[in-house]
Amino acid sequence: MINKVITKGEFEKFISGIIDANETIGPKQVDTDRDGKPVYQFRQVKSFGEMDLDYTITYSSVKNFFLPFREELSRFDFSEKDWDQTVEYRVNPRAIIGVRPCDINALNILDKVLIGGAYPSPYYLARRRNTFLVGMDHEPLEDCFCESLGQDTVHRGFNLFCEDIGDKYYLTIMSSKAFRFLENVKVTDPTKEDDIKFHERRKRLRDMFKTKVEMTGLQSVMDIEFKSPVWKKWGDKCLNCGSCAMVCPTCYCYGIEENIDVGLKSSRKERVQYSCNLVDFAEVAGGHNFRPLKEDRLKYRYYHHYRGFAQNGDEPICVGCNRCGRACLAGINPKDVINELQLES
Amino acid sequence: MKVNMNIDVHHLTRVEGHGNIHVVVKDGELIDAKWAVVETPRFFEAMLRGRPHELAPTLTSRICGICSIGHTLASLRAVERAMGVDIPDDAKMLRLLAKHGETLQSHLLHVFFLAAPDFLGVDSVIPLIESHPDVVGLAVRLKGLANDMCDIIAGRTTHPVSLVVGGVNKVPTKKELETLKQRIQDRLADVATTVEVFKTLSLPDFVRETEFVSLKGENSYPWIGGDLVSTDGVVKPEDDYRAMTNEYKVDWTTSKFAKLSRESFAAGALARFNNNYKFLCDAAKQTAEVLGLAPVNHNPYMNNVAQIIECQHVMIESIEMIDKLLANGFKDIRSDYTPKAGKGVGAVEVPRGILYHEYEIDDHGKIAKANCIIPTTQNNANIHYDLAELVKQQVKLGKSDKEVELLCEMLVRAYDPCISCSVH
Amino acid sequence: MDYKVPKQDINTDPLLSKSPDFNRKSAVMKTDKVYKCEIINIVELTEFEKLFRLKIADRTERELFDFRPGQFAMLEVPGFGEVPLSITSSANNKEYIELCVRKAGRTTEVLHQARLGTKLGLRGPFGTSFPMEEMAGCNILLIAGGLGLAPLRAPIYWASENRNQFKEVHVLYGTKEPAQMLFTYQYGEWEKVNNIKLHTIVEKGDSDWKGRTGLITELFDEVTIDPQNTYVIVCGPPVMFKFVCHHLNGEGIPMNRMFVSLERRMHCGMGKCCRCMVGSTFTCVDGPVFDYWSVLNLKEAI
Amino acid sequence: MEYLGIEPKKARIGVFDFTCCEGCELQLANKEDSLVDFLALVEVVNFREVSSDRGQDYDIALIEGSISREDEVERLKQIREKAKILVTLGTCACFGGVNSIKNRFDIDDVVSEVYGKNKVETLPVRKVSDIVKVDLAIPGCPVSKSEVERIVVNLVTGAAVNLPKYPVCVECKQKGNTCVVDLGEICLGPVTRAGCDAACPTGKTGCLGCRGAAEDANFDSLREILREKGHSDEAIDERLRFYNAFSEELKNEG
Ligand SMILES: Cc1cc2nc3c(=O)[nH]c(=O)nc-3n(C[C@H](O)[C@H](O)[C@H](O)COP(=O)(O)OP(=O)(O)OC[C@H]3O[C@@H](n4cnc5c(N)ncnc54)[C@H](O)[C@@H]3O)c2cc1C
Ligand code: SF4
Ligand code: SF4
Ligand code: SF4
Repeated sequence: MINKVITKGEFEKFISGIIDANETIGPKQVDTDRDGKPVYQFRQVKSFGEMDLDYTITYSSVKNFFLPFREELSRFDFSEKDWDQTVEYRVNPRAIIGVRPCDINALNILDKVLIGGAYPSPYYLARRRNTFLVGMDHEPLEDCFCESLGQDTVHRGFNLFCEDIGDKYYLTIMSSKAFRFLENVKVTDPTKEDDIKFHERRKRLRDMFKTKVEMTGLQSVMDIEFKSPVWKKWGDKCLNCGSCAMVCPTCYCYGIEENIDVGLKSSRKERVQYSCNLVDFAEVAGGHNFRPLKEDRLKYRYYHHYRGFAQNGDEPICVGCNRCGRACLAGINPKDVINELQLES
Repeated sequence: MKVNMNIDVHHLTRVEGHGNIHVVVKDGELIDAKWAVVETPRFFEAMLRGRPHELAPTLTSRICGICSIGHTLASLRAVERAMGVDIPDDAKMLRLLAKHGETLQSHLLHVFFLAAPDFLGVDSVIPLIESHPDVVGLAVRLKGLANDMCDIIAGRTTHPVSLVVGGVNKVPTKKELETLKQRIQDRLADVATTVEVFKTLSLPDFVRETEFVSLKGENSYPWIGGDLVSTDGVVKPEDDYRAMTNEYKVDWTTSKFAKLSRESFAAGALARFNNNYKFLCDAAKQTAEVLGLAPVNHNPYMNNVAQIIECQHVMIESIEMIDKLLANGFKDIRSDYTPKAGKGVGAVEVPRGILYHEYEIDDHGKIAKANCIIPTTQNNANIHYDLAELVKQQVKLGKSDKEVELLCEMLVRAYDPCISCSVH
Repeated sequence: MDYKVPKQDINTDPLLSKSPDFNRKSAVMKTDKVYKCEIINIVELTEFEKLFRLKIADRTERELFDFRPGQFAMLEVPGFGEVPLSITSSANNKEYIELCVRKAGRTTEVLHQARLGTKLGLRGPFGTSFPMEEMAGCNILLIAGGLGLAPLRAPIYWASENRNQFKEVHVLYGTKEPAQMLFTYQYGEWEKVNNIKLHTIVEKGDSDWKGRTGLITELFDEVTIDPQNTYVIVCGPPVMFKFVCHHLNGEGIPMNRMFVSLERRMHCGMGKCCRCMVGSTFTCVDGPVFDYWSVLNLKEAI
Repeated sequence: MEYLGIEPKKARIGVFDFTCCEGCELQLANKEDSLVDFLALVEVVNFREVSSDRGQDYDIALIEGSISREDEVERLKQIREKAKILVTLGTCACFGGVNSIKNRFDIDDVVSEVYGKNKVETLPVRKVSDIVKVDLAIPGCPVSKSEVERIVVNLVTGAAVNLPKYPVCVECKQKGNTCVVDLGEICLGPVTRAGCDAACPTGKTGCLGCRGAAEDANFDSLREILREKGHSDEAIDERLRFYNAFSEELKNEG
């Protein structure tokens, strides 16, 4: 890890250079909401100006550039009495600019799940390794609670991280590639003053958090409160629409679909993003559903998120971005559900 | 030799909806020639009563699967005129673009998939896939473009989703528009090939003088709203559409008939061409010349040719509009309004002729009364009288009943009737 | 532009320390690449179940496919889907593997139409297995309901092939009707050649049925259990093993000597898709074989 | 498919339209890039809209439209007798569709509103399954060509056909849309079966539920949410009843 400082003007030139040479994805205003406030999404950008690096939060997370909603895992080409399988997981290199700490932490969690374990996913790995990630800090929103989960700062899983210290960015360079990219760019070593500004900025951001979620002992609380009436209360409201999982940066559960092409000469096996909230997630042949009730399914998502599953070392996988809470029409959000559970116990 | 004929085409194929042709010739004399629509009526006007005005376009688009964008636009115009809603210019242009997409897609469907098999002597387009792969390929490409055009602008080709009261809901991206423009430009070559193909075909030579009714162009070839005009010199404002159509009921068909200065009149591509030739772009005028069409033409089979000319015209006009839209960068696409009571008419040139919607809206913004007049309804009488004249002429020429039957079918198809529409 | 940033090349950045080598042969099934195999025999066991014998085409791959009783494989029917199936042949057999398939849905229905010589894809083996070595010197009680006999066939082979390592071996097997009994043609061999005691029962007999009728738990009166010296494997519908395990627990068999094989929906077999989660446990990598104590600890397991 | 010993049999298809706009059958000629392959899969033996050829021996009958006249009932029954598989194509055939709005009025009044004193024969609108057994339902107003393609491929190759059980929101989120409920509209996406690729919300218009109810859909919760956002029950019901696609579910609603 090496720290440098770059002026904002110089930074723009640097990023423009990246955009020129690579497919680049950045935060972009795509719409306005009912109150006239901008709605942001990560989209491909062709120039620095198209991005809005001061964005509040993107509606969906950056996850889908690593785990696309629909992704071909392999294809079969049929010949007369036989078939051939092709598995392709190479992707073109690209850059993603302006990713917030919580979102990078979410990628780090996905790394554990999808690259760790006995069966690493080459599809995810290829995308992850070929993405040049430029992170950036920001002022938390009213309902962000990443701080409660310790996910408001990030220490790894990116190439370059920028912290705003006025007219300059305080850079954390995390990879040799980032270092090499910066070779012809005017960057300086941080001065004493820069360091002070850096610490002030961090402190200021930390003090801004308004939403607190009580995480103490949550794992055992979740186990004990498996039959709590809290689940029924929220389950009755839940639409089981999967919106939360689709926008969440860490929800990765999926399904496999196999379809024959219209010409009947080939077929595709695809991974499709799913959600444990959806009605048939745990349904088996013959129609038996292991989670028949809305509350079962809702509970399951919370269980996965806050109790954690073996694959990621039983840690919570939520990063506290509250995208799910914002997307949920029924007003179900982690803060209320968890704080209520904590009260129960 | 005295000719006897008994032609009974029950459910004419390759048209939208259910219609029958019935011809009786006895001893060389025409006894009976009928065009009867037997589609099941659906009572849209009745269903509209009590519906919130914002759902009227969604509901009426289901009158017809082919010209659903046309119905949506006529309905929107009626609602907007009833409540005095002005829509932004960019929205107008986007709506017209969607309209052009539909015109293109409908005309192509008719020319290639429904009418062409007749000219090439086959039952349907399916055998053409093998016998005329290049023609089918071209048709499929052009139709793909038309569909995508509707999808991009209106959200969906059949039953659009982003055309709403006050304007449009969604703007295409710059990139989408740029690609679309490029694709239209590329496909113009296919239109040229189509013209080449049509040059070699000979359309039946049949003339029955009639009156042609369409919207009246002011500065450009007319599509949405404005005065109404006929080749017999009648001009009326949009709101007087009833005086232009004079609907009446006949007892052998579920669809109504219409008339103006004569026993019948025609609407559609040929009518628009006859009334508004001067507003066509130069390239389209040239095509008209190449294909031997000049105003005022009274051969109903030439409707197919007029359709090809219109395809070319709308493609070129679309390119111009996309340029304008790109330059404007569309800021304003939807106006706010407060629902209020009122009455309004919307007249729109859909592929088969003028479509009228008229609504009365109550204080709660609900439809109190509705009336829709569909182009095919306006054309029914003309088809009916054409059939009689056609049979008379062909019997004189000594044609066999098989030949006459085919010519009759082709005649009806030439109007591209949209029958389920006509009994909405 | 003032600055030229080099175009990135593929896979050069050591951003992630761990980089598995997917080109190694042994890692093949860690991606979605399948072993190609051929159907070399089909036995119609019942109206709904068929036994497929599959031979992996490539020799090296065949040798690599090394499984233990209780493990499962993902069988790919190109174009239609992939299904988890317990391997039902002997773990000792390096020539071919056998899978017993019930016609249950989209993929399995198509699979039932397959003929000799059909090429399919195989991934695996996956999951945990029964601790056969640990059972040496003890009695084994294998209890199956319906299709549950399929996963038990591999341990039965194991017990037969190493018969002198074990004391008494009992198979308790129950189905709804006699026509649903699987592998009937092997019963004689099991009893006579391998000295395995087979006890069967059906819920509803027919005119030809001479055996017992009733629920599987009734078969317990036929065996005397030495709780300190017995291992149990149970496979069948959840309701069944709930009763069976409860009963045996009462008999004093330690929970960590009773094993069950769980069935859940599975899409990947690799602990990723989460379809097979029970509580916070993956059926595919932490299971499908669990001891009874673990099952009791899994929320919503039964 | 030969590798499996399955010989894909061309589907002998008859397309029959009843009371409807014929927009669904029009979709069959859509999706230009795969049209030629699609037509190779099927043998169209009866399809009045695009062909003059009228065969009678079809295996699969695609039924479009709802039933609103006595002669239609008879025709439908005859088709059922001939067809091995009867498929309802589109919302009208599956649920009655917009035509069902007619049933809210008095029939005589409806006729006189449109036809004055003339008599026109008509019955209350019914869905196909009210009259004959339906083997497979493909909802949508209009149907989605990709879904039709997938289903036809499945029919031809003998694989089971499944429609998504989850609601439209899943696809809507995947499209990256801004939720139109958040924008102040009524959207039935949360209770409607997915499969349309969220066509309406992607066009920034609320879903009207043309594909019918998603499995175990939470109508009560959606109603509560919409009420809280200031929509009247009347406006919500107007939409829930638009296609008649929730008639069963609404019956059970408390
Ligand atoms: C560890 C394990 C071992 C199994 N062993 C056998 C066996 O030896 N013999 C046998 O006949 N069956 C076995 N099954 C069940 C078998 O996998 C299902 O019957 C089969 O997946 C049904 O697939 P389908 O495509 O025909 O049905 P569909 O319902 O159309 O399947 C759709 C999808 O659901 C999944 N699925 C459906 N039902 C089940 C189920 N009950 N369990 C898990 N996934 C399901 C499939 O993976 C498939 O992708 C086993 C299941 C598991 C988990
Ligand atoms: S707050 Fe919600 S969306 Fe964000 S990581 Fe946690 S569960 Fe996912
Ligand atoms: S717009 Fe409709 S379908 Fe989309 S997320 Fe919102 S409620 Fe769901
Ligand atoms: S969004 Fe709703 S109304 Fe629109 S097509 Fe889909 S299901 Fe039908």
